[in-house]
Amino acid sequence: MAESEPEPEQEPEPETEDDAEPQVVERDLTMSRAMVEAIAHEMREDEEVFYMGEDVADYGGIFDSTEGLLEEFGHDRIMDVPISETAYIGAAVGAAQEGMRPIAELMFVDFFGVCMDQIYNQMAKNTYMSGASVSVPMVLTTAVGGTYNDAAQHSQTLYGTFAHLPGMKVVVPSTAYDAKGLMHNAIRDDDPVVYMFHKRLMGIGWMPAPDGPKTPVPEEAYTIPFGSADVKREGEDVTVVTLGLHVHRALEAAAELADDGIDAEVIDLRTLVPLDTETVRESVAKTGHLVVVDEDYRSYGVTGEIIASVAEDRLADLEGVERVAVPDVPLPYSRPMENEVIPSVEDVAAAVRSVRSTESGAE
Amino acid sequence: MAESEPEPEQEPEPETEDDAEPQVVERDLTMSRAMVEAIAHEMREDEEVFYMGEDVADYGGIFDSTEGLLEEFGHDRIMDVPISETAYIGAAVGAAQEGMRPIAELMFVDFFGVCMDQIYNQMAKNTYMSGASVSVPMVLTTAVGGTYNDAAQHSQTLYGTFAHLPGMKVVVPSTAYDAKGLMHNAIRDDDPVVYMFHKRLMGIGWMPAPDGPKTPVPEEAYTIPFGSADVKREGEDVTVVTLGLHVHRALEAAAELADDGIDAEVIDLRTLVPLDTETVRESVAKTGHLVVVDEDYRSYGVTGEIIASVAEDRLADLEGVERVAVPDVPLPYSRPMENEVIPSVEDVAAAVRSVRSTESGAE
Amino acid sequence: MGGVTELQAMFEDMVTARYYEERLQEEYLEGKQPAFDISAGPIPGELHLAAGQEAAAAGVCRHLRDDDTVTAPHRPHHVAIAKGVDLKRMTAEIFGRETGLCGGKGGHMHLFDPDAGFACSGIIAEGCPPAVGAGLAASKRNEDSVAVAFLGEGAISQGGFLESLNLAAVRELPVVFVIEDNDWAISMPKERVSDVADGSRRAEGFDMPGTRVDSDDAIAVSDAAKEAIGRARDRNGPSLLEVQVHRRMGHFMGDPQTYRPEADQEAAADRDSIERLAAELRRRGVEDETLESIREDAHERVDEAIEWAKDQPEPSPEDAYEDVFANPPSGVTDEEPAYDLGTDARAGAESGGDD
Amino acid sequence: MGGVTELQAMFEDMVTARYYEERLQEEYLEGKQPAFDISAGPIPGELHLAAGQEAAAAGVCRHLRDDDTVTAPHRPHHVAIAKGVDLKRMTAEIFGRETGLCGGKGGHMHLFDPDAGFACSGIIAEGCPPAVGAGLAASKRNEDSVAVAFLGEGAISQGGFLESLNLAAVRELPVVFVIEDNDWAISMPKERVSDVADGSRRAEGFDMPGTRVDSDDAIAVSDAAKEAIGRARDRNGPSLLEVQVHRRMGHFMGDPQTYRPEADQEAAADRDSIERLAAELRRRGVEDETLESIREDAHERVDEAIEWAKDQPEPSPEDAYEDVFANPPSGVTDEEPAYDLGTDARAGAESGGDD
Ligand SMILES: Cc1ncc(C[n+]2csc(CCOP(=O)(O)OP(=O)(O)O)c2C)c(N)n1
Ligand SMILES: Cc1ncc(C[n+]2csc(CCOP(=O)(O)OP(=O)(O)O)c2C)c(N)n1
Ligand SMILES: [Mg+2]
Ligand SMILES: [Mg+2]
Repeated sequence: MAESEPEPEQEPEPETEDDAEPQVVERDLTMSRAMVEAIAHEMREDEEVFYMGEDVADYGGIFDSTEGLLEEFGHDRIMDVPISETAYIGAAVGAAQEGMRPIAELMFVDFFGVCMDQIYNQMAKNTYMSGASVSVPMVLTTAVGGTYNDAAQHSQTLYGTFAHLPGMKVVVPSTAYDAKGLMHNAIRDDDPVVYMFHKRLMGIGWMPAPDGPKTPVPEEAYTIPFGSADVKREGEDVTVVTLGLHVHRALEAAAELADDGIDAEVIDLRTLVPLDTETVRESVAKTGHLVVVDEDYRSYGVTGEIIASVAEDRLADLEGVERVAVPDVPLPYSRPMENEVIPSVEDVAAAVRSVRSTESGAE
Repeated sequence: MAESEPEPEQEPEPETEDDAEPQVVERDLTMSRAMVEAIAHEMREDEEVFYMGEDVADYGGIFDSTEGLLEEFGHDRIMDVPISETAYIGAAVGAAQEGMRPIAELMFVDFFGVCMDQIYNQMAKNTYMSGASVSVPMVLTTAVGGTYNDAAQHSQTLYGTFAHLPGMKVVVPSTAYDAKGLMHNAIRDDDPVVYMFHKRLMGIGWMPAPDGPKTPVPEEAYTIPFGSADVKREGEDVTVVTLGLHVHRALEAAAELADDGIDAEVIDLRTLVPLDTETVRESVAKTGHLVVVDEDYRSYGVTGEIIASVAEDRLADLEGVERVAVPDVPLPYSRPMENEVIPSVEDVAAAVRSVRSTESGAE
Repeated sequence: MGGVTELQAMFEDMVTARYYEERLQEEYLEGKQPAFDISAGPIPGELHLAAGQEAAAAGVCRHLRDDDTVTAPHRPHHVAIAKGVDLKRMTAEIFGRETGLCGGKGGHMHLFDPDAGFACSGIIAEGCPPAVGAGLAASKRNEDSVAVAFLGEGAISQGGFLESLNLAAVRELPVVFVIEDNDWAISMPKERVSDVADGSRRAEGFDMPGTRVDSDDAIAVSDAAKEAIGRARDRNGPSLLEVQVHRRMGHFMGDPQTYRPEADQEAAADRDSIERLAAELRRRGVEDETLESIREDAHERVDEAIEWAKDQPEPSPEDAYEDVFANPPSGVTDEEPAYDLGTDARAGAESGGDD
Repeated sequence: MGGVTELQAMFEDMVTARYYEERLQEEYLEGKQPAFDISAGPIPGELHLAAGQEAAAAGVCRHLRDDDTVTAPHRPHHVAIAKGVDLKRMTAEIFGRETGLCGGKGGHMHLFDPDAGFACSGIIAEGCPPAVGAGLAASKRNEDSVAVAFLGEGAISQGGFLESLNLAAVRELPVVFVIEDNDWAISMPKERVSDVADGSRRAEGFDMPGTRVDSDDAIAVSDAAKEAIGRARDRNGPSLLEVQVHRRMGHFMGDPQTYRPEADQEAAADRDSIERLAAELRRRGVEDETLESIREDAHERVDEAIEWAKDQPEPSPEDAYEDVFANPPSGVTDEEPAYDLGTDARAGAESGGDD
């Protein structure tokens, strides 16, 4: 078996199209390193790719999203911008429509409210409104998630908010391997892609990541398609559908449950738009039980969508459903309360146990 | 039986608490008149209530939301404001925290992106973030909906977008009677209430309303509680859950279906936050079939939430579910395409027929 | 100030726009009889006409090339015409036809003509940041194209505009912001909503040149625009230009204008920039017949465009499902890469996630 | 310029804030050993300290009353202290305790003390519109209270601030905007992100008075603030004040500041507004012992507050479910009114919905 080959400059399409053994990958990267590697690769390949955001140059991104890029690419392509998200994200839209391929960073997704008009009324709609006479090849990167007590304005994921509005592809990686392949696809795509990276997974020195996001990552470029959920753990008894940080919490819960003889399948959606309902439905056809775990607010969001998309097509397969999400309260600051509202490993395990023991609707 | 008593100046609590016959109401109003009547009443009662928005003074609100108020209350209390939604909606938050009771109008809900930070990070969260040491007694009124070919930036409802984010009560009246009672409750409530009125229902001269929204409206003040869905039509065979304009389309579909011997129950949610899941569940317990009809985007929104909230508690009751909503595309301009994506009476009828004939998951 | 040929070209743009909108108005109101119903007739939805504002568009766009970018707001036709947008396809779009600029998806507030470097949109000041982005692209690519964002005087208090001033200024981008001051933001007179009577003063706080042209004078606009656009093209940074214009009609078709003093309406009607430019052309020796023939040609082109548009097919309902994305939803690939990462890695059992 | 007593009061606020933050820093870093982990220790989450910026808060708040409203940004402690926020309950909040100002729900970026007229929030310029709203309330109620919005120099390009300038100006509201210019927006030096070196120039485009105090001088700040606040209180409209301050620390605790030239850090350390004010007080005959005793009293109050806070109970997990709303979800009623509307009305079979 070949060692992973360090050929970052060229672009050997890595997929072994024939029946050869898949290449074994042994180099581990953190999620932030993997994401940055993809960006650097694309910037080398294509002059039109550039990155803009607050503190992305000298600082390297508050959450390491651009760590080291300034040194290679300089301030012209790794651009610090004024704290005016409407102006610079809208400028990214304008530059994209001229054929450039900007990556614009919204430092925390929680700040979307100062610039959502440019995001959803321009970035997301211009392709459609123009009858595709223009396209908007840009990536909007943004940090999401809680678990470090940053309170109501800096801890949300808002997965559902972005996924609800048409015209944007919405990507949420949970491992370094996925992060890189999804980023390559995002930058090469002619459509606007919202790339939501969970702070807790990045492998930032001052915010220890859980086990899991640091994975083997091929050196060369590769693309992971959107709309293709990944079964991170196979199981027979219950389907656990989740994304982002909670992939790892679900895997931990699955390990615990395995000790009790419950075999949970863990599906990582990887992208919310497009949504891979097929993988979810097939799994539920096998297990009959569905638990959806989400770090966004419970109502009108991801959990409802997954359950409904199974119910409308595969109602007969469903023996029980549960959802685990933030219970429709803003994120509280202090530790006991934040821990209470962000789904924990125990919450996931409890939901799995509950969905297996009682048929829903049996009350 | 008493005639409806014209005592708008005083405040006789109208509910007949005893077992007396309910008062018969005979005066019909359009939805806009009913809404304005409630506002005027509250402004007379309480000096601290004022209204601000674009074109709300001399114009009377583009969609008649303030028609006639300037004459009685003057420019100080019916305030035209600069086209700077962040500034004036945020100013409403500030004034509310000082104990005033502002009503701020966002002319079209589609504009939320220029001001969402003040709406969701301040208006909706300050009560929680402060541990309720402050409250934000304000109403955010906004016009929603399509059906008149105003295209992607002026035709949305965004029901799910607002309902997903905690801290706001979200009200969507479908009749004049509901509009008035819900507005009284909204203004008197110490919490922020987003009051979404559908343009097509207002009874504006240049945008003919369907049958239905113009209803009898009591002259005096009355409050309709939030979180109390209204069964607009009782039926045995299928539960149709909807809101806003589509209450009327669903009722029309129900009338058609009745001819074919299908007896549909039509539930008007009236508010999305809080959500009356109880009424929905009880109905489904009776009918076994659920169709959710929504004028917002299909995915990650209202339809998913309603289905999931039934599935998680009453899975055994469910024999079939369908959803009817805007199919995850921006609203197209031209008539054939707009008609295609906004659920029609026929779409609702077809979904009801389909949910009754095939058990979901039977493929 | 340009030569006679240039003035004639402006005149042509202006009479084209004026007549175009008169014809649109007719068509729009047609199906809306007897009672005005916004959703009826061959052109449904809102319609914002720019009669009385043509000087701003003609004077500015005179100095623009095809590779320059213009963004316009909800009142876009005069600008589109002056920027050279395809008249037939624009009209077909307004009539919601399949061969329209946007295949019937955009409508009159969302016209996109990338060949002409034109786009417009319906949210106040929304076009400003994308114009800055076009300027940024030009600057990054070392091209000498420029970008112009049009907005109304009611838009000068919107964050998107104000933020754009700073971003353009701090990066010295080739962008010109053009405020069309027609005194009204729907029913709100500008003194009610803005602290400055002269919108070009907004530039001061951003250390940017600001100029106001105080009359509906296409020639004065052209002179001021020439300077501002020249500055941008020469890489000397952005500027702000305000132009006084007049709204001869309601904000949108169907606007009763009960809020508007009659004197103001009359004044707007009197101040016709087209007549003014015609007089200047005559003063410079252009024959009445020449002007008349420019008008006639324009009318012919407009009539032709409208006839053409009305003959075009409507989109089919199913077209609504197309064009959400330019690429397939899956992106540039639909195949999973084949790597062996080891089981542990994908099962999340690795230890240590930090650098 | 105020008398000695007033200067001493400012001095007291400033040394209180400085020592308070030194103590917070200790506590914050405590549980974060050996490796800095943002989620560990008695104070988790981000912590933005204002050492070096005390003059701005003390000089401005000197002229404010309890019924005046202040909104502060993410770096709020010095302002909160100068505005008279309850030190114990603020501290308890920062430690996430049940008796904190917000019951542990807000944390250091979201402190609310309505009795002291103080609130802060974490999104850039987000406090500006609510401050305008407080000014609007005062004006509507014919009260002579004023509102002050603090922001950083990095925030002067944010729409929420710029829109607020216009709204306050056009309504002549009693609002003062105070920019604390510490030269940095996290890692971005101001010349990289702003077109003007003097942020008070933003006022020009809004026809509003703008002033800059160019040194870390509490007395000069107080003089300028007195004028601006006086103008607001006298109903003469809003103004904009920029104050040069210095950031003695990283943007937040844990910021490596590798982007920051050492010379700049040293300069910030040298320009100590507290020492400067102390020198002035001495010049005016205040004894060293007096200053020392002010310091000691301040330290005592701070230590007491921190001890008290650490003794407070943590909230229980279930408290997380409280306080989303002030009223019940159903509003002011939970009863359906009893009317007989006739069946038709509610079944939607009425005809004619239009006026
Ligand atoms: C953010 C936003 N707020 C409000 C509106 C509604 N609106 C459309 S046009 C208009 C008035 C615009 O006035 P002005 O900028 O002067 O342009 P004019 O219509 O006079 O050409 C308003 C308030 C909008 N489209 N977008
Ligand atoms: C809208 C928004 N964008 C970005 C941020 C992230 N952020 C927090 S503080 C800060 C820098 C602020 O600089 P400045 O206004 O000068 O205040 P300072 O931190 O220097 O006191 C940034 C970019 C934010 N909180 N809100
Ligand atoms: Mg105008
Ligand atoms: Mg700063």
